Amino acid sequence: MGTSRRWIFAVVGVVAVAAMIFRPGFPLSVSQETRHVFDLIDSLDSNSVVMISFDHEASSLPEVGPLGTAIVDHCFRKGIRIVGLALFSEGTAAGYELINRRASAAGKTYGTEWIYLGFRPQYTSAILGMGEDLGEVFSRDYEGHSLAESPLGSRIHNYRDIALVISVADGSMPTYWVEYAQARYNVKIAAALTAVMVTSYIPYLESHQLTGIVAGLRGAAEYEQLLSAPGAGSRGMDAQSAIHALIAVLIVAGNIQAWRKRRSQTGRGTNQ
Amino acid sequence: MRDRLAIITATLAGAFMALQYFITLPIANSAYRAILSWMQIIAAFAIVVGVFGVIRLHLERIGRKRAGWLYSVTLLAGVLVMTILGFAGGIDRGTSFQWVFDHWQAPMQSTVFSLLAFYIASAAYRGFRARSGESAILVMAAIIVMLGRVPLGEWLSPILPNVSDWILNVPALAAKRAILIGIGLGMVATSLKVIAGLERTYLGGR
Amino acid sequence: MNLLETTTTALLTLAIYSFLAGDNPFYKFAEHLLVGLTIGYTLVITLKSVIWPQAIIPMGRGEMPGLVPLILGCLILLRLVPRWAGWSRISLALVVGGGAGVAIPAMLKARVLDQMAATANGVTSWAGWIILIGVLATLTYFVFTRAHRGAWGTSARIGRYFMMVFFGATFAYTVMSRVALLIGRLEFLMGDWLGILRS
Amino acid sequence: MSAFNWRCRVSFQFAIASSIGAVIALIPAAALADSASSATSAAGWFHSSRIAELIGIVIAILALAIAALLVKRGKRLQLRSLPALDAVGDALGRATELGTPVVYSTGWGGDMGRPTTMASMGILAEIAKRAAEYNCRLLFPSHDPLIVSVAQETVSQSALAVGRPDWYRADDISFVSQSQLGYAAAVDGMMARERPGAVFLLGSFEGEALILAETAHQTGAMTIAGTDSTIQLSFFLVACDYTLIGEELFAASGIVAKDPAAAAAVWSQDWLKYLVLTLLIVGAALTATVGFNLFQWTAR
Repeated sequence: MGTSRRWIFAVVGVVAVAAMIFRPGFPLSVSQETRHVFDLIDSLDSNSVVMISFDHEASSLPEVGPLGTAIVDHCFRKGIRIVGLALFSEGTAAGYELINRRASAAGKTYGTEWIYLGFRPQYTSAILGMGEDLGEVFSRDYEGHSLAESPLGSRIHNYRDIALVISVADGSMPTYWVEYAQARYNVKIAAALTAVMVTSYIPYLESHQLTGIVAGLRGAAEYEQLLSAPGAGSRGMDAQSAIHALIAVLIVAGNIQAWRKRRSQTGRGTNQ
Repeated sequence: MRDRLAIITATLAGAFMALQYFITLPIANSAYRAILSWMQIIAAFAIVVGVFGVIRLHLERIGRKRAGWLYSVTLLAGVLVMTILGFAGGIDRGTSFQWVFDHWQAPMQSTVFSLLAFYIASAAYRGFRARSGESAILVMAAIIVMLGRVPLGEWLSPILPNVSDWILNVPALAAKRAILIGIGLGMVATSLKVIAGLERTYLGGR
Repeated sequence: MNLLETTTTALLTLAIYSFLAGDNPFYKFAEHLLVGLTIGYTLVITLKSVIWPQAIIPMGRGEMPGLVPLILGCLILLRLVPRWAGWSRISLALVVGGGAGVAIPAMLKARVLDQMAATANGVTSWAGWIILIGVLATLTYFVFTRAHRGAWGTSARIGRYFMMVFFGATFAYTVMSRVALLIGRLEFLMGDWLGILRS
Repeated sequence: MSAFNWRCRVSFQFAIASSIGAVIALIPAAALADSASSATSAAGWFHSSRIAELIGIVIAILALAIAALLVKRGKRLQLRSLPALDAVGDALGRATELGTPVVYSTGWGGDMGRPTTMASMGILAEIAKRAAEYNCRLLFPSHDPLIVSVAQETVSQSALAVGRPDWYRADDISFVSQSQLGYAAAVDGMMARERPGAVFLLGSFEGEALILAETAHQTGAMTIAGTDSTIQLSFFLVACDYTLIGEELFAASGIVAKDPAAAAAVWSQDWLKYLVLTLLIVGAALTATVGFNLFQWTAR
């Protein structure tokens, strides 16, 4: 048992690595949900402001990071300003790094085209507080500048100045955005989720409390396809396809092996 | 006397926390929040007790030069590094505390998590045996959904994604709802036992 | 990130992966380091963001309610003294009882009533009827004081079939997120560290 | 012991009486609040939109109280057997024969405030008794020091109950790390080194579930699992030898305890299930025939 298990581990590793290097590139159809979020951002005026909240734990970054990256790229490409923040402490640094990296790639300047507010605990009061006076919740940004003195920071006072809030999340945080920010201040909320969370949020989408959902590595790959800029999502999708197929093959192989073993045992039984 | 006090505490706290759900008075809400924060503080003090216990255990291993005592040194070094960095340099952006978290702790955590991809493969090989009608259904559902959710499945058959969605949204949802209802009833019964003082394992007896 | 930084991270990553081949000194080192770091991390965060602002500061301001959590916290600290450890039961009782109290209405709503409402109201389509049958059958499986024989047994068996579909589907469904984690680590190892991935 | 029984009875009656009293006091208030302002969700001091939960709680309390009363009067119950529970003895016997310890985890997903953890403690108490009788070492690593405290109380009492107080070792029931994956890494390491004959994974689990289950199997342990986390159930079912599905975990806690109150709780759970079944059928029939929504009070 021990050796066959090690073989399986080795094959999983090799298949994943090979798929990421050689990129078989299975055609991917874009889901309606992803296209909807893409169109939503695409329809915003340049110069409008999108708020991106990183509401996830560090361990979910491989899955939600590519999603965040694709959305940030799209906003910057359209000339949309980004206000970043985090309501989960572990998302704080990751979110800042993510926007910073894409901003320097796109040649965007901090303070005028994007800012990062940082982290606030007690998410309910943070979400509600920003609806009244954003400057009261965050008087200084993540880099320590006063919000009133930054060109972008002085432009945003509450959700009226925000065209769309996107919660990049691996848990229940988008429900809080819906229940407090959307219900009370009527701001549009979209969610960028891990794949396992999707089913929990479909009801919110159907009731139009959530404006859009993109989810998982597949969502990122679809979004990258719409941007015609393949990245981590598309690369991951090939590995994803390959490993899913491998697991299906392993299930079948396991059954064949069990069946052969059973047959040889019953065979022995009749010989005795 | 001490244990009776504990049982009364559990009963009163439980009854109040359950009843405040129905009460709109601001005082009930602030008492609810206060008790929640007390629970959080108790858990925080317990962390101190827990950490103290871990340190004592590993110091003992080092002192007695038990097998693997060098690993205990590593563990204590880890505790010490984070504690010193956190209290001396702060925990905000750009501090060494954050650096160690970003470059050592978080990547190792993600790596442990990603072991799952390997374990899923070995569990799939071993556990999905179609011995009976029941397990055959299990295997079929797994294979269809697994392939239906990636581009490869779409390429194999265009109806696979739809079948996979149907499985998730109809029969799987039915079972999930029933399982949730069962768990909900189990939780309510267990909680009632606690509040009624019938369940007292946490006091070390029944 | 410079090369030295990525290399240490990469080596720690590989040390964890070495567990797949069996327990070994590299894994043991990484495991103990990880456990140590996480303990230190939790300790710092707990002291700085819970105990200090929620227990010590309110007491410093002389607020009476501040005294209660401090006393409850200190009762838990008594676990360090075996003779007085029993007093910690009062704090434990608050957590257990309070948790139970919070759970009763919350679980009744989210896990029982909401699920019932969605099931009964959903019978406006064929799918809704199938879901209703599935829920009823699966619930009969969970009855413990009645033997699974006759019609009841048939119903329970149908319930088990529904559950098998659910388990197979969830397993497959969750594979997606878990594989994404592996891909994330490989992105780091092959992209950031070795630089062999084309974008 | 009789003093303990007395206290138990008094506190039980006190609790039931006070809960029922408080709830009954609420009902007229609820009715008043409801009639005073029919549309608003929160009138007066009562959340009138939450009446369904209130009724549910009253029914659950009554069911538990009546079941407890009937059991006390000598009503015997035939509880369906659970293969996972029947296997506990084999698992402990196997570990004892091999001379290896057993590992017990309540999972990273729960804390002491979660009823699931409480239910797991009930099973732990029984497993600890048998382990003490067999003189089989029991390792209990946990992510939560409060769970450790409760488990220490539970296991030491179990050891005392079977007359083996010397068997209990406090250090074997220990806090590991609060971090989910730090905990998973450490328990993996523990299983790889101690090679337990049996591993019990009973409680609320999240992503660590399959990491622990597969490593346990890899080290040759017999695995008995049970959880209320719907996603992790599928992994346990595939990877473990025996799995308690959702509510079975709560029932198991009642079945192993062999005490009347616990049996009564299982019984009352069944009554509530019959009620749920009836309401579902009636509700669906009303929706399909006259379009009446029986559950309109629960929707908000």
